[in-house]
Amino acid sequence: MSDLYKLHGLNNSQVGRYGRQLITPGVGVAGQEALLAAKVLVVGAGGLGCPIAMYLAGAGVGTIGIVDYDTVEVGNLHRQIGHNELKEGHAKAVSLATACQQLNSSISVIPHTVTFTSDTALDLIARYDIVVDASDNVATRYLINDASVLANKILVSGSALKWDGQVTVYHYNNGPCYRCLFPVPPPAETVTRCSDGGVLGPIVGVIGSLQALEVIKIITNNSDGVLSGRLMLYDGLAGTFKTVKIRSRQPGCVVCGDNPTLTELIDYPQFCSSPYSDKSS
Amino acid sequence: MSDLYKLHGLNNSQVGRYGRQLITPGVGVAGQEALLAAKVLVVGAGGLGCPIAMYLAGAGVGTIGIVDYDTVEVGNLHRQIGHNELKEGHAKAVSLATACQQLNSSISVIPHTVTFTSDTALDLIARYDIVVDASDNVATRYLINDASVLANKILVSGSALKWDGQVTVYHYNNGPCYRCLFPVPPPAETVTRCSDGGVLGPIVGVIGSLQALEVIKIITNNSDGVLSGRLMLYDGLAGTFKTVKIRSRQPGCVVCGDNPTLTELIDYPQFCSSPYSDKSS
Amino acid sequence: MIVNIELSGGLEILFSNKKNHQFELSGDSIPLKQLVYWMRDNHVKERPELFVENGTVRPGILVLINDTDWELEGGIDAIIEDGDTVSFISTLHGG
Amino acid sequence: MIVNIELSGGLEILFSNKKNHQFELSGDSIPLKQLVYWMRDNHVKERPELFVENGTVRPGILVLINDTDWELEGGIDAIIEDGDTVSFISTLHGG
Ligand SMILES: [Zn+2]
Ligand SMILES: [Zn+2]
Repeated sequence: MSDLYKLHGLNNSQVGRYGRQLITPGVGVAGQEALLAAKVLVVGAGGLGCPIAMYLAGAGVGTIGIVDYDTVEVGNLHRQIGHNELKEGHAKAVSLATACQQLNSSISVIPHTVTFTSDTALDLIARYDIVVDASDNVATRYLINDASVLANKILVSGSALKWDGQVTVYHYNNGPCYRCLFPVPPPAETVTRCSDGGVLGPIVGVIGSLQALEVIKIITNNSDGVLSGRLMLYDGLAGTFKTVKIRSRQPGCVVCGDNPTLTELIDYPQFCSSPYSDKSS
Repeated sequence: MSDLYKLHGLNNSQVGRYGRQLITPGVGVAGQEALLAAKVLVVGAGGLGCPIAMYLAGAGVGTIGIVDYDTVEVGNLHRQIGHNELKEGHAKAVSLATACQQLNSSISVIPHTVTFTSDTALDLIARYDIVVDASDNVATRYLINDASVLANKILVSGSALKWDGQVTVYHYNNGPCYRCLFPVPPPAETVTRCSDGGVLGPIVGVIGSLQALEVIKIITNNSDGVLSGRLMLYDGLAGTFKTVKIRSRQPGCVVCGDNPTLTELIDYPQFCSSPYSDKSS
Repeated sequence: MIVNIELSGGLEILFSNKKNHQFELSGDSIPLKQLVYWMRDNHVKERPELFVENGTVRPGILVLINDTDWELEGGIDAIIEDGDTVSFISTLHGG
Repeated sequence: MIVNIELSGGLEILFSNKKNHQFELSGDSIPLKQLVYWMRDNHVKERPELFVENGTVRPGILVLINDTDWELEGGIDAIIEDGDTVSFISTLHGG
């Protein structure tokens, strides 16, 4: 096989490592080169972030940033398979970055152990091409959306609770952003956190893997099938998926519209009446 | 929270570890106790087997067997996130079992580094309640099916190739077995192996996670939503899922029918005209 | 007329914890706004403000008419006809 | 009559690498067997034995009529009508 690719920019060890992925139709050498050149920021090293970061590392995304300020607890391990008991008390961003580097030492994985807030978000996002929302609370979701739109980055969003999950891609090819769909945050008392409602490991496994695939489709330019303007809904208990058509970019959107009024980040915990955390207070 | 569960059979460390899963509706203490008592055999420690075994270990399935005779190669790591570079050349069953034990040292994980053949299958399967097909070739799929039916075990089946995946549950609640659907193996020349057609990491991530969830639903007795008599089809490139209704158990099936003629295991590589392996020869 | 209602993302808890409902209503069509009020008044046992707020479905709920975003169908002013399916999906924030 | 055809699991390669087809046929209905032969003769460019074998769809292909297993609809003797969707799904074995 190596001879076949000699004319391209991949070396033999890359051909060996990515061979089964290279030969997949729609990837090829050009797709692999694009993956190696790509920079992806994963916000959250929890249930969604673990499979996202690990599958992107395996696929050879050249630069992966992982933001999380939290530390590993045993109560995370039923769903956060990028960590383990030996990492209890360690920074999640570092623990997951280490797992990614052990899977693939030939790429660059950067842990960011800062809190992701209005003060830090834009600087972090500016260094990457694509942002993946693997966060666990409403305030961070609005922050990630606004920062991604202001920095003009594509946002791959996933969320999960109990037996259910949702996936879509925002701010891609004239598709909507999170605020186009949800201009106003939900009343704080209607938001169920994983700490209250529970969540199952395989649910975040499915949703995180789906998010990783959307990132790969975007980078390899398989744009027709990207979940932009579509929302995928998974009901794990019933064993059903549904993909529904959602609105396109809204001209009146305060952040991605024709005349945006939101031109810098705001105070998201205040806007959402809830903190940057899903912990019970 | 611990006080709430004091009357039940879970100790404090179990409540701490599984808390977020316990509180998920449909799981509860009874579901967690059932998981801890369950014995699941995962056949294959590859792309599907990695997320399956790790999510089942996280969930607290009390005894997990992992069968694989193969060793870890760097070319596996783009999709087999339970292994890593440090495990190159190690037995896959042992490598994955170690990852599972580091995630959850309180359960029992047993690597079986034997080849899974007509000689070994029944003895192995007899020790478990549920079998998960995470194999990568036709001959092994027929073998797993027949052995599961002969030993009267539920079989959770998943498969993947390129951008596509399929999931269903066989031999459950009068549902069909693999042979009810496919009495005769496909002509060998029509079978595309991952070594020829490629496969993407997130595809096996999605399918393996879906399989792990089916196992959890079966053990926790959430039987209505189990994918029995239904086949889930995933097209990752298009970003679509479809769940279709398939036939129930066929009275004329040679292995699970009313008058079975297949009452012991046969020579599956001969039956399928292809080996117990997906390697190019 | 018959209207099929789907609830997900936790909203089913407000509706006897059932995800799928089939409601029989008089007439051949009904404005969505009226259907939402009728559902709140007749089927939400507790805390109706978690479903309706300021005369429309509360923020954080995505509404679909026959699997298409209601925004493409007129929003709260859409007209629902016999056999239509209306889905109310609470957006999830966990991970 | 119009018949919608879906191909997946790799079978699309036999049909100009396209997963979705819409075929216009004369008449109001067609036996599935005749449709399968017509597809093989008119649309499979190479290696027709990978689609049809021994007078029926070859082993390893699951056939659905309007998303239901053809076994529940009469198998190869089913009658396909205007607007029906027939899916041919090659079972996958990888992992
Ligand atoms: Zn917007
Ligand atoms: Zn059978």
